[in-house]
Amino acid sequence: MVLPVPQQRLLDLYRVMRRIRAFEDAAETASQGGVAAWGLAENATPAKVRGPLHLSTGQEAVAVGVCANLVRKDLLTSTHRGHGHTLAKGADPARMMCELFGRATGYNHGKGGSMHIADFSVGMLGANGVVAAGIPIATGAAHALKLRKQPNIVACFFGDGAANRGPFLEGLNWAQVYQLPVLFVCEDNRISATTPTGPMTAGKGVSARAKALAIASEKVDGNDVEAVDAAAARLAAQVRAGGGPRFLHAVTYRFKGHVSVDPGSYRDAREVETAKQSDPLLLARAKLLERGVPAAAVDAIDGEAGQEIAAALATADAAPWPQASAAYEDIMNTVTGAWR
Amino acid sequence: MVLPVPQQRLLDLYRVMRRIRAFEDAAETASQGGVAAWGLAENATPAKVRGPLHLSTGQEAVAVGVCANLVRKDLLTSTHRGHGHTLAKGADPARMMCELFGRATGYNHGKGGSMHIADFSVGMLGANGVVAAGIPIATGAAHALKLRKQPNIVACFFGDGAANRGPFLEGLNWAQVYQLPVLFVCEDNRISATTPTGPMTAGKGVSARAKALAIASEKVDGNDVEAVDAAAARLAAQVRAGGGPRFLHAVTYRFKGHVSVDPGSYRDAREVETAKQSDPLLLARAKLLERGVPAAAVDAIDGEAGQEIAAALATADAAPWPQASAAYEDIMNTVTGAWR
Amino acid sequence: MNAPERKTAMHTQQMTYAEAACLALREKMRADARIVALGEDLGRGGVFGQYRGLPQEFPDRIIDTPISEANIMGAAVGMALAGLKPVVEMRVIDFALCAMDEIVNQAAKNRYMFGGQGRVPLVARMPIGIWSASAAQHSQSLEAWFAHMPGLVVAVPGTPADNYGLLKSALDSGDPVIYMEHKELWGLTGEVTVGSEVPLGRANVLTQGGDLTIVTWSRGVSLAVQAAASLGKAGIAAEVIDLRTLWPWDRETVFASAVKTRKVLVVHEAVQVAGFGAEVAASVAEHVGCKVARLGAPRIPVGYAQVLEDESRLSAAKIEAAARNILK
Amino acid sequence: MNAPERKTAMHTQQMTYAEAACLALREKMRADARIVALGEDLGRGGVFGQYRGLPQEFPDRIIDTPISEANIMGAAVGMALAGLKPVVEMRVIDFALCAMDEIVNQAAKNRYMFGGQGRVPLVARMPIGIWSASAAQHSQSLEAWFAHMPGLVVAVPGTPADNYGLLKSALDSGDPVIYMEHKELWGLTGEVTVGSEVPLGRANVLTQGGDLTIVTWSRGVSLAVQAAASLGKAGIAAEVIDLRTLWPWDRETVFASAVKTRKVLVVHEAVQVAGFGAEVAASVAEHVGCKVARLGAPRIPVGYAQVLEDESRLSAAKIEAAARNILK
Ligand SMILES: Cc1ncc(C[n+]2csc(CCOP(=O)(O)OP(=O)(O)O)c2C)c(N)n1
Ligand SMILES: Cc1ncc(C[n+]2csc(CCOP(=O)(O)OP(=O)(O)O)c2C)c(N)n1
Ligand SMILES: [Mg+2]
Ligand SMILES: [Mg+2]
Repeated sequence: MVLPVPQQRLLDLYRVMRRIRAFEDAAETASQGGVAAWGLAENATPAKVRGPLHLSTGQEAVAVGVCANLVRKDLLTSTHRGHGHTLAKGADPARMMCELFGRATGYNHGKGGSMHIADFSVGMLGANGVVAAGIPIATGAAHALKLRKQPNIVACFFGDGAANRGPFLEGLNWAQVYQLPVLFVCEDNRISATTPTGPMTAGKGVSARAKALAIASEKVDGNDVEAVDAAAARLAAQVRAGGGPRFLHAVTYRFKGHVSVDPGSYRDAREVETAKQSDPLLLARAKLLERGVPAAAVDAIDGEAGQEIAAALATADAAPWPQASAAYEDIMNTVTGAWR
Repeated sequence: MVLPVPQQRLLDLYRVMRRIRAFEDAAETASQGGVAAWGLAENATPAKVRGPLHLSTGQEAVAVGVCANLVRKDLLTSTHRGHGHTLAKGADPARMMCELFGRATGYNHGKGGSMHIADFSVGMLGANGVVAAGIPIATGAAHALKLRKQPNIVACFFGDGAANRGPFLEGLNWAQVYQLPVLFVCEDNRISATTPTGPMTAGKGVSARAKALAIASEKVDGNDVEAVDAAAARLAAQVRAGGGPRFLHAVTYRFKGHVSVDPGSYRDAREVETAKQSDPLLLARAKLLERGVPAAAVDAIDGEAGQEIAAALATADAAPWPQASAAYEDIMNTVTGAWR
Repeated sequence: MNAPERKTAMHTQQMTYAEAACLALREKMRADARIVALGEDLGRGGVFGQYRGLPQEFPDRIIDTPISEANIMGAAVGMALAGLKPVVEMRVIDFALCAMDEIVNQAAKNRYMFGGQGRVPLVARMPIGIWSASAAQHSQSLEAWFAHMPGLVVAVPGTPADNYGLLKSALDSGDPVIYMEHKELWGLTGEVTVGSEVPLGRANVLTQGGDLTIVTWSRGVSLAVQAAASLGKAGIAAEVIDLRTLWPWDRETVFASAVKTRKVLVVHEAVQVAGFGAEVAASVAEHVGCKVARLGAPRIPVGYAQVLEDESRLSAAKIEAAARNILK
Repeated sequence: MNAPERKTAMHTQQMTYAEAACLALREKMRADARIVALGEDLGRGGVFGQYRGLPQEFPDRIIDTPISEANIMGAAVGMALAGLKPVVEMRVIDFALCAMDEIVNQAAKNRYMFGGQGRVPLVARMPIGIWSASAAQHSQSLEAWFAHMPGLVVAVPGTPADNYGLLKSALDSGDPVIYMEHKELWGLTGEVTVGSEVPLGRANVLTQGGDLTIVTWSRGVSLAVQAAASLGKAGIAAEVIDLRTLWPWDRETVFASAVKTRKVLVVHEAVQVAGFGAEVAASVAEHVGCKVARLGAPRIPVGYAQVLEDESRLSAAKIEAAARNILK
């Protein structure tokens, strides 16, 4: 069955979104009951994923639509909610799952976990536990690319809440001043942990702020992966052509709580239900079917994603723990204990 | 000689500007040769004003025009370049000079010097050695005024260079979110130490940034004290009426180097000469004469300012030094030495 | 503006470390209308429940803020100067690193630098410590930094009773207090004497003993008591001292114990190198001249996997081993 | 992209502490095109002249920046991850407080937290110390903070030769280096061996002596040598050790001297409480068990007036008095 090109692209985008969803769902399950976070008492039987887990469930279209316009040598900085970005940039779900399980074979050898998931080999420079901290790092990486005359760009993801932190201003100003190759992407899920972002944000939101710095921006439906893809394609091309930074404002929704152990009870249940009707996976699937792609073909992708993630879980489960001595590696002079 | 009211106001404004100019000139002279700053070697014969001295010479109209619209219980936060703000808010030049001379009778008992000049009794909450650091403090003070239902406002001065620091965004956002009574005043002298601010600043400058946060702003000729006065009157009234923050962008010029020992040789001498033709004192004087105020009346003000500052110098010169033991006052538990 | 003060009769009650903080703050807020609390997500009672119930009782004085640590802390300085007593919530100390200019250059120095013209009576809460699998950016303990900084008071409660009593004293201090609750103690239950206060600068001697002194604070407290119990079974009598505040710190109590036991072990969760244990050990060595030893974390970031995290964690067994070592 | 390496023959030359830094950076920048420097006002050679001539020679690699300390430091992390070796100028350490998240949570932890996937070879220059009449916000010395922080190297040169040699080693370290020049040393002249390097972690024994050991660094070095000379006239032989780097620090050299003299005085300009002197004194007490004493500043902000500032300043006389005290 030969599909016309556009459907092939949407299928590809759908495939990555589905992989992310399956990964997040599996990680969430593996984290149940064991996280001593969010005011809960420490559990006697630790879950397989012990640490705080910020799920991007419902926001897959932003990561996927943007990263579809990046090449391997392009760079990316992420947030605390970084699984989607990492997978979309091309990381291996099994090595990611190993990291979440705290295994020696994880990307960070068990040193980072979910909040610091990274795959430098595909240019994914790391999730970050500090809101907005990726912004200056992204501008610096872009500055290096420009100084080194490399043809690549940096995608810098952050949330709506991050736009109220100082580094947002400092980083955007910097990128525009030096005309750096960075695509800023605001994943606007309209909430910051338990606080609606709107009332905490002055003015007409993030795009207005970018505009005040003369950074051209586009606003898109962040649940429509094709819309994100198209906008990212336009903006990334401008950035790549040396036009300086661009800004993408993608409006989306967080289906889950702030972390996996957060039931999110501060939100109206109906609001969540309504939002789920715009699930980016449902939207993409509907489009595919509407355009004549057989349901079986889409189902096959779902099945493959499920298998892939099941395999990742099995790999992670069987993977070795780090040695205690590894705690003294990746840092100067501590391996011998001499400088303890 | 009875003058029509507008000239009386301009005369009053002129008087304060002249006081500031005389103060700055005297402080500058008293600082010659003794500051071990700016790469110069430490001098064996310390000057009377030893520390770094940031002069606002040429920028007097901004401080005076704004503070003419404040009452004593209104609050003010300043910058490293704070003499003008302090005098305009009503501080005593003699106690200020004592502080610059490091005497026990200075406002800070010799603990702060020029960079931390303050007179809390007139609501002047301090010059600050950290660029943009006054902005969060001003928003907090305004927040307190609002929560305590006090009828006062806060004036928050900062330079053009400060608008690239994170606290600028955080503070302005905060003030607008909580609709706080603060008047932000950007003293735009178009330079940050030795670096022209323009090329370091993305977009259409500070007003655009305020606008992006939905804070109404006005731009004025910061050398025209009547223009500043009029704009500040409008904006301060709106702030006082509970309309939330407002923003005043006043364009001016720094006649001197960044600090008193800086010859400012990185600037084109002609640029400085040209700028001096818009000296706010010359402009105000010309207006006064044009409107029929006799030159003698203006000269008299100049003479009075000179005498006042000469007296301040004499007071400072005769004032006692702090005791060494004062180093352990104004801080907990150190006075006894018990916690050394 | 002050609400009528409600006198609380003294009685004891079981509660958690988090509940103790809530109660202390509630009492103080009822008594003093100048107290406000500000920080992210406070409107839902704080991410550790340490403000639970307060948003309902004081809707205008528990303030939700934008994610703006620098401005949260800077605004608190301005609020304090304009007559309020702000409680500043930094969520975890790691985020307070986004507000260091405001803490160090502004809050700490204000009173001194301006010659006593103003005071900054704020309480900055910045939960510290390792917290199950939270890795390098959510597990730090930086109490030594603030002890080093003139102008700051530093409190490190290790029990519900102290979290109750010290928070109240912190709100009375008149100077900025760095108030460090430990993230793994929120659920710890203990007896609290309602109506009491714990003064700043006074240590608590938890066990008496003549063989060695163990000085600790925060998360170290219950572990040191455990270690002392185990040593006791082997006939070794350890005197466990909980400093409770690191500035001012109770040198008299520590020195008196050191004179008695001639062996002082300082235990803390923070990195050992240049930790506050160095200050205690150096002071004891200078002023008493007896044997000293320290137990702190190795100079590595906290890792995510359990086995890595454990390298940075304190435990009763590690304390016991260090105690036996100094007794050799 | 590398320029052809120019071999410099070893020879000695008199120069200032600032010139020594310029020369070191120039040599390194000629040899390695990945080195860039960024900070405010660098285009005019730096506010202390410590980049003089470099903007002319490397117009594209000496980068003027907006006043954005957080982004300067954060960008340097990104630059390092993307293949450059940035030298970050913070102007004075007090402003580095605006970039603490970037230094501590990002630069210091990156290599470890990401399991060695990346390295952050940046050199963060943050001049420290009291500087005539610059008061509380421009006079701090916070070396102890960074020594406490896993992942950071800390260098504190006290002479032109060391500023030359250590800056070169810092640029080779591969990990983030907190490089602390002292603001009152810029004009200090001394002999520099051009072409040499000073390894990280190696102390310099400046005077030999059997009566007591004085351990110091940065501004303390020349004052301690002065004090030792004065003590020498009174027949007291002091061994003065300049640590030069605080992480790693040369414990072997200090311990060996302590074993010999049995009396160790640690001297630094920073506040004494929880200063790095506590680490040295505590380590000596633990490992050698001899007499220790510290001389640092009282726990007060630095005041503006000379008489107040002097309370926080080191002097040869204060060092001599402390030395005589430990000898009692
Ligand atoms: C500087 C800082 N402050 C606070 C936090 C705690 N925190 C973690 S995520 C979060 C909300 C972030 O909101 P947003 O940027 O919109 O991202 P989202 O979680 O919605 O993806 C907060 C407050 C943090 N990690 N860093
Ligand atoms: C956070 C911080 N960074 C750097 C400095 C050093 N510095 C002092 S004044 C100044 C320039 C400030 O420019 P601007 O805000 O325009 O004020 P102006 O000096 O022109 O009045 C700089 C960079 C500082 N004091 N604080
Ligand atoms: Mg959000
Ligand atoms: Mg300016």
